[in-house]
Amino acid sequence: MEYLILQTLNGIQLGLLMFLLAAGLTLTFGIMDLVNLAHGSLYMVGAYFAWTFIAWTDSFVLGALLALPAALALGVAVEMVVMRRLYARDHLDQVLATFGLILFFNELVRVVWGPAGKSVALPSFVAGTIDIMPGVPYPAYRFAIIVVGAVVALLLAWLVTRTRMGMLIRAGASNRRMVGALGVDIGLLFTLVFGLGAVFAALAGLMAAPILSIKIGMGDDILILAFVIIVIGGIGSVKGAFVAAMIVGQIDIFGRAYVPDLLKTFLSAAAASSAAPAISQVLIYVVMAAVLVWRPTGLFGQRS
Amino acid sequence: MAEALLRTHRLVKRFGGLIATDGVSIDVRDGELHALIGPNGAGKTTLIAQLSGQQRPDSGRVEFDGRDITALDMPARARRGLTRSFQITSVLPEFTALQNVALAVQAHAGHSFRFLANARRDRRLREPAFAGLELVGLGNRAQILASSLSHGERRQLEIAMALAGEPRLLLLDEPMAGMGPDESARMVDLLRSLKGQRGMLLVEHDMDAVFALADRISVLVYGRVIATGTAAEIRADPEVRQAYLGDDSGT
Amino acid sequence: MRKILASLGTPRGLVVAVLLLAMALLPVIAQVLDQRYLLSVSTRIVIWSIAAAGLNIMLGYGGMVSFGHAVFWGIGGYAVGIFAHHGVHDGWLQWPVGIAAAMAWATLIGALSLRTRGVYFIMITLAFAQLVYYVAVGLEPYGADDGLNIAGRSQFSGLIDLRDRGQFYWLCFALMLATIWFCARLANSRFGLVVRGAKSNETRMAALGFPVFRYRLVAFAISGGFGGLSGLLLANHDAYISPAMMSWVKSGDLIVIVVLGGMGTVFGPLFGTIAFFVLEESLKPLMDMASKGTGEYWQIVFGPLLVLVALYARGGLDSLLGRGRARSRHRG
Amino acid sequence: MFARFGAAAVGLSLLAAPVHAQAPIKIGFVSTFSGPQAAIGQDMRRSVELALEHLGGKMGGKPVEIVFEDDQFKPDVGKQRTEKLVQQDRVNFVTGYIWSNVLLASFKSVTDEADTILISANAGPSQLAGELCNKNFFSTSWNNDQTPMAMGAYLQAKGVKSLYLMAGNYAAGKDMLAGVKRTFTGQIVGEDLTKWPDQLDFSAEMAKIRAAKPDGIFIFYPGAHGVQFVQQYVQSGLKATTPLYQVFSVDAITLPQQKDLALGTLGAQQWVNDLPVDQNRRYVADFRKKHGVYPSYYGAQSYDSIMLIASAVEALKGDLSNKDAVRAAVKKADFKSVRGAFSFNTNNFPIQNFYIQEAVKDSDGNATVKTIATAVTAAKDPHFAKCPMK
Repeated sequence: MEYLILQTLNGIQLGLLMFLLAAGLTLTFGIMDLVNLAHGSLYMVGAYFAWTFIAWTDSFVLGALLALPAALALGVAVEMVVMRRLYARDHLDQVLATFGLILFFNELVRVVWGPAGKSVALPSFVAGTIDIMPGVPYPAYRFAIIVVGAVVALLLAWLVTRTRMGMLIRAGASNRRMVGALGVDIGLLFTLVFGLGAVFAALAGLMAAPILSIKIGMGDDILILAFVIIVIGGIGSVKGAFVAAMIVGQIDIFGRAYVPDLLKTFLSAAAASSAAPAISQVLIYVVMAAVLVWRPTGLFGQRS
Repeated sequence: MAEALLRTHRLVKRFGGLIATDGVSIDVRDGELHALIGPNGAGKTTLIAQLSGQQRPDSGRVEFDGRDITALDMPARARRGLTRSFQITSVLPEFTALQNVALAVQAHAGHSFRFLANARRDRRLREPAFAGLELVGLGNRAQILASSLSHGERRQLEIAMALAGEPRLLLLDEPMAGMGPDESARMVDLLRSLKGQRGMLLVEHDMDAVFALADRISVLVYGRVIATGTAAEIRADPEVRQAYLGDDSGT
Repeated sequence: MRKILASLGTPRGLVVAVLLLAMALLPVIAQVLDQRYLLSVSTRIVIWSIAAAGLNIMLGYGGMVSFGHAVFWGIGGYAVGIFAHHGVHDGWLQWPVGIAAAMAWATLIGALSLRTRGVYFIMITLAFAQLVYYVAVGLEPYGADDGLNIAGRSQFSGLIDLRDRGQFYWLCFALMLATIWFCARLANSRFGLVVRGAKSNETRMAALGFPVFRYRLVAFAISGGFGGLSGLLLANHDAYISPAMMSWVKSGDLIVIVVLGGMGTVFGPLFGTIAFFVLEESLKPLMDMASKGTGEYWQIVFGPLLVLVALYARGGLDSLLGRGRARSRHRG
Repeated sequence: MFARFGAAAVGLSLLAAPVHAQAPIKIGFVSTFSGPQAAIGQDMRRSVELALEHLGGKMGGKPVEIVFEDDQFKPDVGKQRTEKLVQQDRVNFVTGYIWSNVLLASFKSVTDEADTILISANAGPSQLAGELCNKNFFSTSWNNDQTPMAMGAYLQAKGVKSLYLMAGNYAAGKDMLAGVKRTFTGQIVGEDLTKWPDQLDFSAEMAKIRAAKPDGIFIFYPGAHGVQFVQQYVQSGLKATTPLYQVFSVDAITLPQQKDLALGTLGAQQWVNDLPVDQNRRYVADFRKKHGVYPSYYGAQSYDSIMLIASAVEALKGDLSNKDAVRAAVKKADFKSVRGAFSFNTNNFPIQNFYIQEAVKDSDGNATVKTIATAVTAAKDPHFAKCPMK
């Protein structure tokens, strides 16, 4: 029972971590309809920014607060130099250009920060563990992730569905000219939204940094995962991304926690131990394929 | 005239709370030009979509040539001889006018799982395609890319594509939308010349054209057919005058 | 014949003729210059361009962005590797099975993924490729991620000796020519026109009576088949297979090549592959010449180059040789 | 078509001295110099350059030219770069190779097609120690099984009763777990092969370990994955109850990131930076002086590979025309390895000691490892009997 609760909590925590990774992408990809493979690069650079500022200020919180505006500036710059030329293009052009950006940013980071990875220490107030039940400790930092993930989810939902800006973004994505005719500077709006996406990417990067590690190409690892989550949820739906992240989080955790034992009930131990990891590795792709076969535009995507 | 070629039984289509098609039963006879009119938002395009197989009705039945085709998709209906044109011009912009029609001929000629022979030089495709272009008056524009044709020409091209499949019934969704007076006049002539050879269901806002061409007219308001009859009957129908035409718009 | 001669008058015809002639003579040239590496790289170029030509059917003609095409390399490669691992080196068996397996897998995932459009299609093809990739990573009997060394190259009843680098190159070259020829024919066949028409306007094609799904599915299978062929050649070239040959970055490379060369063009895939390899081979030394030690950062130049291609060179290299047929692209 | 451009890197001496009429000794070095694993490649290259400095830029009186090639952590790229080295640059020796899959993809181009000697400075897949062993293939590192075997033997001797095993789900990961199970005969209470190479989260496994209550955890997570694992292991609070034993997961590459979190962790290795060997003292001291950080075993093995080549070239007075003589000279291993005693087994893998090391802080507060015990002496890998070479 205690084990079950622990693994469920792990699933929630992992789901929220994945939502964090995908949050920026729901804005740029989900709403602006821009296939930005370089989202992972923004996540990586955000984490390096955080490392630099944390080392500089000697404070996790201060460093994080400085990294976010830096990421905003970077996002705005990338948007102005490259992305704004891609909105009207087809997805293939977007894939190609942003694939190029990945290569560029990976090398840039190596030039600026060197090839060795970086790590950030946890601030002391979340470094320990909290007993969720007597004798069952749980990492305090994972609770921090749960909180930040939930806050970001609420913030995004509010931003997209409740604010004028959100309305304009959604309208602008489907009909730029109409929104432009309303007297809104659509170019500026998109620049800001992309910058905001970069901020979310960097936030994910710096939140993940103490668990994962800051390294070149760290964005490539999470990129596909983030896309998978958004696609399962349905492009353009914050709710979809959230639900998808939670489902994927639980499936991933339970795949790892129970599948090996489950297999042992009808396979030999040796066969089970080699089959189990294979199954848990491909599980999320199977889920995604199944969802898309069942609903070709994702769980909450708009039907054409 | 002959038997009903196309017949619907109480078609219903809802979008959320909105009923776009509300128990529509109409029929089109072989050789007849049946016009469907109605104010904007009456559900004409939704009805065409259900007739052509682009959308499925929530309930009701579509019969073509005596058979239930409700479950068939668009390509399958097209192969049975039920072809449509689109309200918003829909041609293949990267292909020449001739290739556009040739593809339509090809669609009618059976399966296209032929991988090596050059279809562009295939006389079995080119000759009927060229004849089709001549028919709609585009004979001298055959080698022009569809994207370079004028709006009116593209609408003509659409008709040529629809005809190339030798359909038994043609669904025409506002073929004159966006046309100038000259182009419209030419289209009316074209449609008149086609009358009698096949059934046609014409959705159109241009009342001059409708009353000039239609054998029968159905009036669709809020997803319901409120009247069906000849031009004279429709003109005289008080419900139509009230609900749709108003008092001053008999034209 | 007359047509071929006439085409020599155009810039494209001339470039292609000179290029193909040079490629046909390459083993001799490499011998004379004593440059075995040139032959090795050229073999790789020829093999890759077969896969690129296959992907071009999807991408260029069909407008379907398959982001998992490297998986067919893997399937073709593993067909050779697994047979060889069990002591079966007969190419008459290995090759048809490899190609058939690639086509079968393409048909299977095509049947599922062609229900989706646009970005969903990109992602679902990627997901299926990742699936196969991870299965191969866990495939312990066949080396898992360490891959598999192939003891002997495919044998064809003694007709041709693939261990001979020159013979192997010529075989690959002949297969590449056959692939390009087939793709060129395909593009203008009834089938090809349906696939291209569906790229241009899917709804219209359906309204004309084409069951677009079936044609796309067959296009996917053909495209995958060429991927499989390329993969089994690659396995023979390297005498080694591993899951890395189907990582998503390799799928990305293939897309880059097709776009770089010119989508929907006959020789674009070949141009793209050559350009890709020349860049990879020369960017590093060129940068080192400009400023010593910068060469290892060559991707900092290569990346923005791709961005520029996407932004400003949408016709690819092929369009540098003058316009073929007019080509425009649609969003989505 | 592909003009031969200047080599990527040239021995330091060439910069100073006028170009000799003599043909230089050319060595190709394949490693990963870009992407997430470039830190390892950097460590190896620094060690190679240091070795060359220590040699005065010469071997057997001839200048030395080293061509570095980047495998990008991809087997096919590694093979292509390797082919360039032997076919275009025509190097006399090829060395480097971090990854088993890159090595397995590449070695035949060197050993068979070019009849040239390849010395692996890290990767040691079992196939190459056993059935695929080759007269032209040598290793200055180890076979995959050996390091975990040493660790297992130590834990067995120490009286550890039960272990929970974890590694990435790939060939080397499985080799490592198989290795530890060869010598550790206590209870294995759990075993997880996790998604490779992009497992992000270990929380499910941490919960499983907590439920299984083992005496210790044995892991194999090289590079960034080691950083990731150790961070999550410490955060989960398991460090207080369950000690961590590792191979290749806490080292000079990862310690600058793991820092205090890894302190006290035990691992096995055939070389440690504090081994009391003259050659080693010089290597480590000069490396630290030059770069300010400790070298890793990747670097030490690379340093050894250059020294091994130098010893053979010296013995032959720079005349490499007789390949049999070159092989024989290399096989003698007549050089001073930084790990002390070193000789080649019949399969050309080293016979060497393995040590137990602990992660500690040095006097300046830098995290490093120090030797605490010798696990096995003069160890041979378990595959050499399968090698046809006798």
